[in-house]
Amino acid sequence: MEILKVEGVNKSFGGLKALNNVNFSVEEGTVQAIIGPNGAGKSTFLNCMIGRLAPDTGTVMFGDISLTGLKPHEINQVGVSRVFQTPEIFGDLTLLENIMIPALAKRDGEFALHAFARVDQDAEIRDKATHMLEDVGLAEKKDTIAGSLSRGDKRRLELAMCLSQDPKLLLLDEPTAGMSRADTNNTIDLLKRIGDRGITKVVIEHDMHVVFSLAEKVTVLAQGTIIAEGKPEDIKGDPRVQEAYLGGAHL
Amino acid sequence: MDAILLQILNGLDKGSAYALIALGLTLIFGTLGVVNFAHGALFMIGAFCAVTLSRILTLSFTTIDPERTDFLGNPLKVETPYVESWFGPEIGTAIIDWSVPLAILFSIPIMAMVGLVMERGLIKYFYKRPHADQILVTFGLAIVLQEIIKYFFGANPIPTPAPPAFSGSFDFGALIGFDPNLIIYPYWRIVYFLFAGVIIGAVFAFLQFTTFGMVVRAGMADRQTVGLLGIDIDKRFTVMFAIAAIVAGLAGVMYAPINSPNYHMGMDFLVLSFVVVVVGGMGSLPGAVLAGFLLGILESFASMAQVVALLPGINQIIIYLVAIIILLTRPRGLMGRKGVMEN
Amino acid sequence: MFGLDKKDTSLFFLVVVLVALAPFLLNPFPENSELAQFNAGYPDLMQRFLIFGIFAIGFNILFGLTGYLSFGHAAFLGVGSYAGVWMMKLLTMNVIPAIFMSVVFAGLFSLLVGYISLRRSGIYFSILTLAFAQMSFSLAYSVLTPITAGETGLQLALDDPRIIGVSAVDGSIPAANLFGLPMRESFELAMGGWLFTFNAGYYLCAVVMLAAFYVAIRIFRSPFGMMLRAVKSNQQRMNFTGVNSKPYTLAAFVISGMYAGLAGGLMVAMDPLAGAERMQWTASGEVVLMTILGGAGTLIGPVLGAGFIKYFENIFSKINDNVLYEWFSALPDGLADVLVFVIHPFIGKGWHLTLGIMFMLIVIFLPGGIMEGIERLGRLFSRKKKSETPSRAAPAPAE
Amino acid sequence: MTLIRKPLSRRSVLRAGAAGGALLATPTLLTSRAWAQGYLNEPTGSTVTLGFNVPQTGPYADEGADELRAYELAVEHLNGEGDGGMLGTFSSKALKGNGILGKKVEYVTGDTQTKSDAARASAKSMIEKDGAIMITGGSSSGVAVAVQALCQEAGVIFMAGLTHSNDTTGKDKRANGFRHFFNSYMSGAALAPVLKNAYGADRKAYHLTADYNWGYTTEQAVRESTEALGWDTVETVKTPLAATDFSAYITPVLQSDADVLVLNHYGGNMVNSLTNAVQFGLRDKVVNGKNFEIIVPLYSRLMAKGAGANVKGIFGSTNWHWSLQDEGSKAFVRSFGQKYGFPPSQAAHTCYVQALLYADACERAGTFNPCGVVEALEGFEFDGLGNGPTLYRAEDHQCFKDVLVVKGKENPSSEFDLLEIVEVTPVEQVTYAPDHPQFAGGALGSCNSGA
Repeated sequence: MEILKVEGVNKSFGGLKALNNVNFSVEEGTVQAIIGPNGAGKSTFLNCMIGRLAPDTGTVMFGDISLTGLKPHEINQVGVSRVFQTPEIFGDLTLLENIMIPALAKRDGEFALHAFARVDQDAEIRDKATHMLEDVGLAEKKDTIAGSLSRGDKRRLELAMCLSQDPKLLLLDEPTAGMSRADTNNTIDLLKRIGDRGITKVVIEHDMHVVFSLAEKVTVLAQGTIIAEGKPEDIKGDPRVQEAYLGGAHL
Repeated sequence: MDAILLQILNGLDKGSAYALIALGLTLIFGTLGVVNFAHGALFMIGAFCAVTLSRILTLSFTTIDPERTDFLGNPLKVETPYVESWFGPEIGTAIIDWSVPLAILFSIPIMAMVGLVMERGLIKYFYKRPHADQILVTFGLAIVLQEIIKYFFGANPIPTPAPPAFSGSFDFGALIGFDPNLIIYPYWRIVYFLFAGVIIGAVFAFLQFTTFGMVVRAGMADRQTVGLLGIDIDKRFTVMFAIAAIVAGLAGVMYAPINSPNYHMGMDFLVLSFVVVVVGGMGSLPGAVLAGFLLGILESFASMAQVVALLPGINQIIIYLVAIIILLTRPRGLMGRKGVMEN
Repeated sequence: MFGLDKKDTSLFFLVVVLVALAPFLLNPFPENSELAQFNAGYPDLMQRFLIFGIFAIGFNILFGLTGYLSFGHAAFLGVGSYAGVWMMKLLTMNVIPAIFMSVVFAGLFSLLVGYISLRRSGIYFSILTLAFAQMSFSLAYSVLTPITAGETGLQLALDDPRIIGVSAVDGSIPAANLFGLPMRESFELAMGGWLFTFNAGYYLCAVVMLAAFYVAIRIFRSPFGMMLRAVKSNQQRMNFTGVNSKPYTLAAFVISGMYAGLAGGLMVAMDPLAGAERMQWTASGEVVLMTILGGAGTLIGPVLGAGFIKYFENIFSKINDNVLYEWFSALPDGLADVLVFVIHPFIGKGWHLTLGIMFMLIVIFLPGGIMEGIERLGRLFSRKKKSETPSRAAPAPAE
Repeated sequence: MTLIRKPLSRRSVLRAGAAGGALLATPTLLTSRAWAQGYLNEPTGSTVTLGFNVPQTGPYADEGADELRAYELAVEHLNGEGDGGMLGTFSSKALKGNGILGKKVEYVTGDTQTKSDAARASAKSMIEKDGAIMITGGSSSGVAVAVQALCQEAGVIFMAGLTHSNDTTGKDKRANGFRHFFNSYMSGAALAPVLKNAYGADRKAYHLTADYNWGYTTEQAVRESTEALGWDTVETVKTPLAATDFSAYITPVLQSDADVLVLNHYGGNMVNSLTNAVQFGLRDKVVNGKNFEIIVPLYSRLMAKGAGANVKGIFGSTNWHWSLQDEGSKAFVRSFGQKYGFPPSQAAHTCYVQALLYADACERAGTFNPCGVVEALEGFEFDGLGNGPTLYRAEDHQCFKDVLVVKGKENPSSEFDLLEIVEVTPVEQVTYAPDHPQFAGGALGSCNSGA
């Protein structure tokens, strides 16, 4: 079953056509990657999917819900979570709190005036958050202020935040950007492990090592148009892709 | 028609003061990232430069006039300014009369010093601190500066007239092609407006055409990158702070003949100039100037009896009302950039 | 206890004890000693400590938790005051309806202002709130004079209707009371050279303030409070986490507006007059200063900040040269003159100068406000606990 | 240990020194019932404390400083120090220079900040903390009305300082409050005939009015009394309190057919509006064949000083001026001038007089009890305090006396010699009925002694 279906999306900035009639779909339970050279429109595409940008034309359907026109928090509430290129976490809060917030948002919805409950006595949320931290290997740092983490840990924290919401679809924007090789491999392992939970994932990536380690299907975007789509090994040999990358080192 | 034109003139005049203060305020914010609540105090110190110079020029020696008596019946003490005895009464009086224009020269080094001391001694330690801390410390400084002035000059306004040649008014309308006697306007206010234009022009030219200005502008746009280029941006920013202080000071000096300076005049202007800066868009120099004149003119129009009759109290709130409308329709003010001070 | 954890319970009890014993604690000097000048244990000032404490606690719920810096909160205090006085004019001198309506009106007004102002953030939000407050002040001072009595302030009159009370008692306006207990009523306790005053109004303020403080602790420790801190930390992440931050900030805004209204209502319950200056930007600025000075985001800091500023305003402004000469009467004349000359600029009419200097010193040396000073002192005295708490960023989110 | 219920006067007992020890030595439990005749802050020691509540910060700080000087002088004279000032010329001879009722006068000072809240806080601290039996001072009507109401509620006497709005002894009058200063109505009544003589009966007046209570009553008073003599009021415009630049209000005056501008402004507002009006050449203007004139209904010396040369030739009214040549004024100017080196302002004068009048009333009543003092002051007629024969009217606690019409001096001989007296308007001309429409509403109520 297709969990995400994008049809005929166009987006222009002034005279510049960033997305040109993009059609795209994701099967439930799969890991799909979007690759493309710099400026291909990957981030614009992602932003159109999650409501940060409104496409000029076209539809984005999540199951039978149209995502176009929804606000970011509404899109999240229907089950789409997102990991950013630079980790977006709550830098002033502890790791535990960082996870409790998305967990609360999942349970209580977009707004709940629980001004008299004790957050530290909410066993359900606390346990969930603790488990999640254990899953990503940050349990012993649960009372640390998140802003002081290393970049790799921040990324893992952000991933844990998204996972605590049990999303139906997880969008990852260059999850290993700027990471060392060791951290990258850790992250790949982590993402693979999440695969066991059956969460559908869309990964935007630059690093082909990551793409080929994770993805079951790869979509290649160049100059706002999808130029190729298929299994990783097929894409590897596709001359159009190689041309688009102009001798990209990873291929 | 002439009524409208007069109010435009009034607005330009009021706007000149707003624009000059807002210009310095936004310059400091744009370059140093500091919210300076002491900027109004700089304006006030400028005005008191004029007062101080006229006090210096009227330093007097005392002689006893046995013919006349004072209010207690004692022989009257007559004070004669030294300049009058040195240069003769006529030239001496003329020098005293021209104390405000002379104070322009007098104030530049003083304001530069005040600015440098402020930036090096206090503000620079607050670059990395939250805006709330900056507000608190500069507000404290503003109180201290204002109380020091009050200690020496008292709370009462001090008349500081313009030179006789520029006091009184003239037929400005006739000068620009209107019927005679329609638009009578005070000399000094025209002077103030022109002066503000020159200062604003000079600041823009400086930023536009000098390499120094280019670096500062680049720094305003992206401080980190400029820092990475190996340019010592801090030193330049210190100079910019001094320049902002001079601009505020000159605005104050020239304002002294329009309204007698008092120690709290800075606070009176502070809130308004913040509104001006924000309406113009934080960190935008042209925005600050534009908003200054715009709000000045709107304020003048709202003061007209016909307008007040229609909307009672509008003259009290016009600036704030306009600020609300502009901020709701243009999220970052008239010419603001994205991402400046939104968190 | 009371649904608070151990640490909060002890903090709350500490505050209860301090507030209950304030008439003793604030009057440490015997009446006939020269230092009696520094005593603050008289009803009006003690009431003011608590009332502005409530104001600052409420302001801190908005500013300390969400980071939204409102420059117009005095307007809500003013609206609350006007509502309170009108209740006393129209209904009864019992303070309960007055306080209740103060909170209601301030809440409604803050809902309106908050709904509009929260469309923007950062300094644009600050200026919007400032603009609303200044408009309220200007109009209250001038064209709204029929409702607000403008310059002279809204006060009670002998011919007010007071439909469920009485207009006048023996040719006087009846006193504000709580079911018959006048707010002015005081007991005084003389012990040796000391004199302690226990005022009914003060203890009403105390009860209300403790309740307000308790609610604030609960909010700080609630999921709602955590969400507010998250808004301050990263609003973007908040939205992509499925949280609609606008109702959260609006709720915080209205709650803090209601706290301001509560403070305004108590103010008129203690002293039935509402002046327009209460709404001026300087009054809004004052609560900002109280909060930052005490320690934004801390539970008790804003109360300390409020006490600090009110103490200066009421105690330092009353010291005059005469008092100075009395202090130094034991010293030789020449030396006394010199001392008076040196101190003179800082006291009496110079109290603003002292306050300004204190602002600067505190913010320069104690970036976390008075609370940081207390923390440092605490750390100095108990080194053993050092390892326990990793130091948090300057404006620490809680405690 | 002593437990006492209000009304109290513990402070003065403890202040007196030994008493504290005595109380400690004899632990008795006392309640207020023991004080059957008691009233709030009854002085039981050898001293009595007065509260001087004046603006020490804000725009009126200099005026407040002058008031404070006058109070200090009054305390000296009451305690028998110095040259006695107006004690010697005062028609009542009850005061003997030995304090009040034999108790030495002490005082506390506070800062009103010219804000009603701050003024009340300061007054309350004087009453509650320092045991002040009387509060006096202030430099604006907002503060006077607010503090007067507070003193009524608390049960002490309030002797108003500089307050000129009709409301202080009109709709906001209180039994415990007294005003020596004149008011808007009196300014209008005194000015109108002088203006008619100087400028003629056929004039068109344009009013600029400060947009708050005092401005309203002054505009009304001047308008009604000038219109009664034939003037037209062409326009009245309200200006915001916060205004600093009045150009936008002055230019429409230039374009109207008015030939007189009335500036119902005080303090900084007046300094700026007058300065602006002169800048715009209003004084040089000729309208309807007449010279354009400017009028400032309420003058003060500090304002005249702030406006500098702009005040020359401009009419206004004041409560008192140091150049008056009666014995009382001369005595006051002499002792003030010798102590401080310059002549007193009208604010200083009214405050000094109020302090003396209060002390005298206590002496005559034989008690500090506010109700006794109120009785002694109501309907009290006196002379020798600088304004000629004066009546403290019982109906509204307003003093009725001559009013001075003054004019900015053309050739001042010193920085204090800025105004010259044009006419002393006799008291009959400025007297009005207690129920005059400009003073309608409100009631004195009955005196409150805080018991």
